[in-house]
Amino acid sequence: MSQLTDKYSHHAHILPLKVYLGIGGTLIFMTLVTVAVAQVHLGPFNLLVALAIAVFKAILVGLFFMHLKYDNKLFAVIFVSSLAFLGIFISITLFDTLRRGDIYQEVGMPIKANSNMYDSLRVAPAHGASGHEGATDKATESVTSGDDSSGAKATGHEGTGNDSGGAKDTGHVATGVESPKSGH
Amino acid sequence: MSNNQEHKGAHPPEWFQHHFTDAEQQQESAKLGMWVFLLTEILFFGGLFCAYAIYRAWHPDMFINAHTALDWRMGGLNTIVLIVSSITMAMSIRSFQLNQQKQGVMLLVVTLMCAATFMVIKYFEYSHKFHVGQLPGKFYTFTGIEGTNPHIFFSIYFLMTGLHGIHVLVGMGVIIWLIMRAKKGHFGPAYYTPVEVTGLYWHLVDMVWIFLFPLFYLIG
Amino acid sequence: MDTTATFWLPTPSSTIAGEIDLLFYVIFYLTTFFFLLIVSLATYFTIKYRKTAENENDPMPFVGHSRLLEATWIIIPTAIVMVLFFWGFRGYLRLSIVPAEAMQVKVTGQKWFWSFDYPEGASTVNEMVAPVGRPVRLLMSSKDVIHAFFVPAFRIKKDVLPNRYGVSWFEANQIGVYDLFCAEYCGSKHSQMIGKVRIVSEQDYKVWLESASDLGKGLTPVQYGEKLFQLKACATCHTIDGSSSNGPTFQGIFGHEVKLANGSSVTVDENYIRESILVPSAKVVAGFQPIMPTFQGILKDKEIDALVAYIQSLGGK
Amino acid sequence: MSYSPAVDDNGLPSPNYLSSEKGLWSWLSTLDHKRIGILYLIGITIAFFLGGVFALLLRLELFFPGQQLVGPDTYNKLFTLHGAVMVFLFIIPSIPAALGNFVLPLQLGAKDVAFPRLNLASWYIYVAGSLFALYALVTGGVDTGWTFYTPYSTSSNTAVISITTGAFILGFSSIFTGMNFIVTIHKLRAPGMTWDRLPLMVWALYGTALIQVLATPVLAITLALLIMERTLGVGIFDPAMGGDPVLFQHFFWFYSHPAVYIMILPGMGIISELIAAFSKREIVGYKFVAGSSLAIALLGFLVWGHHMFTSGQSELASAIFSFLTFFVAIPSAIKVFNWTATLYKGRISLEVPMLYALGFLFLFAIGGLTGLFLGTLSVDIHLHDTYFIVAHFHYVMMGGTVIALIGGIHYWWPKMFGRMYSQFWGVVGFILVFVGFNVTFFSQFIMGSQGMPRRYWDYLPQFQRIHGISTVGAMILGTGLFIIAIYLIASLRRGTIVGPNPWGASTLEWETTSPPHPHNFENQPVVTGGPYDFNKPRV
Repeated sequence: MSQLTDKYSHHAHILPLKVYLGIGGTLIFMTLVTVAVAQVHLGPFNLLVALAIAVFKAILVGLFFMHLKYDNKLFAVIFVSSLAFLGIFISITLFDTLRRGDIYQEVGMPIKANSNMYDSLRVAPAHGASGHEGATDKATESVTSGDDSSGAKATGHEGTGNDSGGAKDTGHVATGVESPKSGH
Repeated sequence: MSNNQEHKGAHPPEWFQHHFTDAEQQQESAKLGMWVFLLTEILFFGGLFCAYAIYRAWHPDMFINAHTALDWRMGGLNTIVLIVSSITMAMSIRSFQLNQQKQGVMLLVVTLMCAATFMVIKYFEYSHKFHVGQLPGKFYTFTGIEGTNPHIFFSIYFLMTGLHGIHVLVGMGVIIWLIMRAKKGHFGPAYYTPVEVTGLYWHLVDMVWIFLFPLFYLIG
Repeated sequence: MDTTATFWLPTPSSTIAGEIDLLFYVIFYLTTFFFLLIVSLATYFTIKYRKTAENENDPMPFVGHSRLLEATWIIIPTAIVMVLFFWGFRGYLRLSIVPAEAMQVKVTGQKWFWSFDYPEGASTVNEMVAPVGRPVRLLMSSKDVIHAFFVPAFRIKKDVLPNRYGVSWFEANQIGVYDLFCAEYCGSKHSQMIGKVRIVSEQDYKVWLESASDLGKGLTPVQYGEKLFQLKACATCHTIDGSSSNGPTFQGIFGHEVKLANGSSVTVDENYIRESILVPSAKVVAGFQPIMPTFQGILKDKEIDALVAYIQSLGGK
Repeated sequence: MSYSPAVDDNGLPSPNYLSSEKGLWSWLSTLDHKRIGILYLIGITIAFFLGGVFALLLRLELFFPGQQLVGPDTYNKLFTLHGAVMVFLFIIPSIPAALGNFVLPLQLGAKDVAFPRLNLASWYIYVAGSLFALYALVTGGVDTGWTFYTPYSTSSNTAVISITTGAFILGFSSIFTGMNFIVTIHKLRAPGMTWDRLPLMVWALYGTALIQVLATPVLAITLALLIMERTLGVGIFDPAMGGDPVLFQHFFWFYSHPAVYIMILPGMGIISELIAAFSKREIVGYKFVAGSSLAIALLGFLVWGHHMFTSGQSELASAIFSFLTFFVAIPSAIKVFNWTATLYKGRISLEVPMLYALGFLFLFAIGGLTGLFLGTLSVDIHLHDTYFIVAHFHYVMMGGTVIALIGGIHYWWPKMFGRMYSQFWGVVGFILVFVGFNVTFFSQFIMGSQGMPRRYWDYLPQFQRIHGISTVGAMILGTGLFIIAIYLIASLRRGTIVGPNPWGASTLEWETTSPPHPHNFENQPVVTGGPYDFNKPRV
């Protein structure tokens, strides 16, 4: 056993306690910093700063707590490549989701912004304040298009063929099967 | 290396598996295996991070409004609790490397306590949200948040923190198992691989939370 | 129809089909060439270098590597596929960008039929009518699951998504009737979700549009209802001869009481029929699945009245 | 090397892994990678049989328009289960987990995989996942298609949750196999087995394992989200809840496109082994062929959106995906050209496995080249979701992977069991499979480009003749596969006993006895040469 011990002490990088405590202290300090920064309004930079601090903290955890700095470099390659593939996944998907309206605007967004359950749920006082009496009120639908007239279509007895600019209409192309209650 | 052991011959230690040529190969294999597993974990969480990125990009205002329902003090406290548990986990491995078994077990127990604290705080956060109807998906009944489809924010919040919470619970189970083995004196400078790979897992769980905290609690 | 159809592709009948077919055949001959090259080389080598009794124990000859050869079979395919990419991308942009002067038809897919709404007020089910030589912009959405609008003769296809619009277009250059398929799997009657695109002359189109904008003209309510029963695809799921399909038969049900899935029962009267058309899941007849789509926004009041009259005419009390 | 001449009662070398322990429990509790490989082989054979029966029922139903055997709902469930069983239960575990498990440590000169217990666990997880899928089957089936597209899958009232749970569990089996292989290849190579001496099968399995660990977790989270969508209505994929169905397709294909390479890469590995062994030549451009396996594995992650050209994704995304897709053609072309060049000045013996290798070259060439039609944006719009696609991926998956699998089974069969099958029936089986396959699926290219959409229970009369031809082909194919199963099973008892290296092949697994010693090699082999060095002794 003693020979094995020799072999291990040769390979195991035992860090001094100071390193662990120092890194731990830094991590806690950076947590406080990120909370403090979040209280200041920086617009889109809030997200960047918060992410930069998180990345910094993650690097510290990886390098020292997970020993990436001392261990086989292969482990670091594995770790970084997992992030690279995650990056590919998220970024290429965003190339789709953010660019759907490139050619035609009406393709870029859902026809009915809010899901059906908000038809019966009282939502945010700002939109159509009063009159949320029954399921027939569709005021919440008009959040994106701003077309209030669609609310009147809820009863469904009007013709549908006479609006050529279909993108404006929010009332009748909604997912009908899932909202059987509307209109009655 | 292997010659070394062959000279010693006779009885390999109990933890040694016959298909490896030497103990170092066994330890390195276990660590590599754990790293590959962590890679799968990152991509597993990655799907949810992707969903987060897309819905935040689609509904930035709703995310800002909805995040006010979360209490950054609780999230921040949990961040610190988890960081402390990571420190003690790393220190525990060091103790086993230095043949200080008692101290190693103590530090594992502290890690476990921190994890439990984390879950208790999570419990209070969750139960408050359950109470006011800030539930995921179609169970969402809260009415105080403006914007498009706020229930999706809570869906993603519960999915991500829930999945993270499950990982904390699994980690707690493994740490309990480690404590039991360590008490029997299974770990020492020659063999502490299970503690080391559990440590890797635990740090990853910490790392995920390091990102979840600003992404949910500190949207500005 | 088969006069200009080839072994591989149906008759090209839209302005864009020619370009796509050309590219199809370029790829076809290219791939055929490479396929024959590989297969004939492999066959030749296999025969020429077969193991025989004589050469069995000869030492293997050393065959060097040819960097030039290896570079060739990396560079040539790369060059070819880049040409294909740009060519295909150009065609794709043509398929995506609608000419400015296009007329618009609104296409709605739902289980399991297509409906078409014209700006002039005409509205059809499972049959689209369009003039030859005029680009038609299709603004498409679905009421339930994903469908796909596929007209092979025009070489167009686009998924029809719920709660989202999709845009496609074609300009037919031949008068005729073309198959319209749903190409995205959508359930039970996916394979019956087949419509027709009828391409007519500009003159015929005008005449059709006028008559189609007022379908009930000169018909009794019962006749009108019968027409609607076919046009609006009620016949997909309901019969009038007493046999059972996806939905209850209409023969002799008017005025009768029917048992509902929830145990209660209801009399089939005008109100019940109207409600069943607009809110099909409200009172489902026992023994049937609640799969009927709502016709809210598709049928006008007058049309519902006509359907009620038609159902009444099929017998009952 | 010399071997102990000891033989057991059957005349097979002793000790060997088959007879060293006896009884069912010794199999169910085994940690031996070879036995686990056999267990997997049994599992995938059952799955292949089940999926094959579904396929034949589908083809019979399509013999004529209108209803022949089953109604539309049953038909939809049959094609869903055909796809799900074939993909998740059969083809993904087939070559890596069954053959790979068996040969990988042998080819590396290792005693076992790095984590034998994890290996056994992965088989049990496979069985558990299969039971969930079976449960879905007996509780009424699933009708969503194996792709589970939302919102159909969120609104269908069939057993979607059981089958997705099954696929979720099966994913972990696949991940564990991949983890095991990566660690084994990195850490357990025999002395002298450097990276440039790895057999190409090992390179292919390495590429496969990378995809398994990188992509499968995304499938797991996708299926978990789908289950959440059905139970909680979380609103990420379901448009009725404010979600986006196209996003589901991104999630799904981020796994399922690379998964296509999980299926084909190990097949390519087998073909490299077969062509080298039966041409008695080193594979031309070893480094290119090995590197192209990794290139395919990595490029496979960048092209998932070519399944979505008509889906309503942004035009920009379509362009990017189409552009990247074409680059997959290049490593594939490199492999095919290098294999062909290997035949040049070889000494080719047309044994049964080599017939499959040449068959693969023929079929994969068609499968790969027709991919060019589908990568080309404007042409794909017409061909998407038609039988052209069905034919294309069957040429790659069945004509590629399954043909390679059958070839690999014929190649390693004497190594696995120490006995040889009937050569005559082997040739008959190959001819029936090859002819039947081409009749079945080449006709589908034609009806696809003519506009026949896929997943149709009924069709317009103009497609009747060609559907009929396809169905006849399927019957021939089924007969061929049946014959193969019969003579292989018969050979287990009656086959002639062969020595360690019946083919005169050059890789390490042929250096040990057939069937191999329980610990693979009696003495630790030391490698001194490349994998396909037929002129030099290497151990």
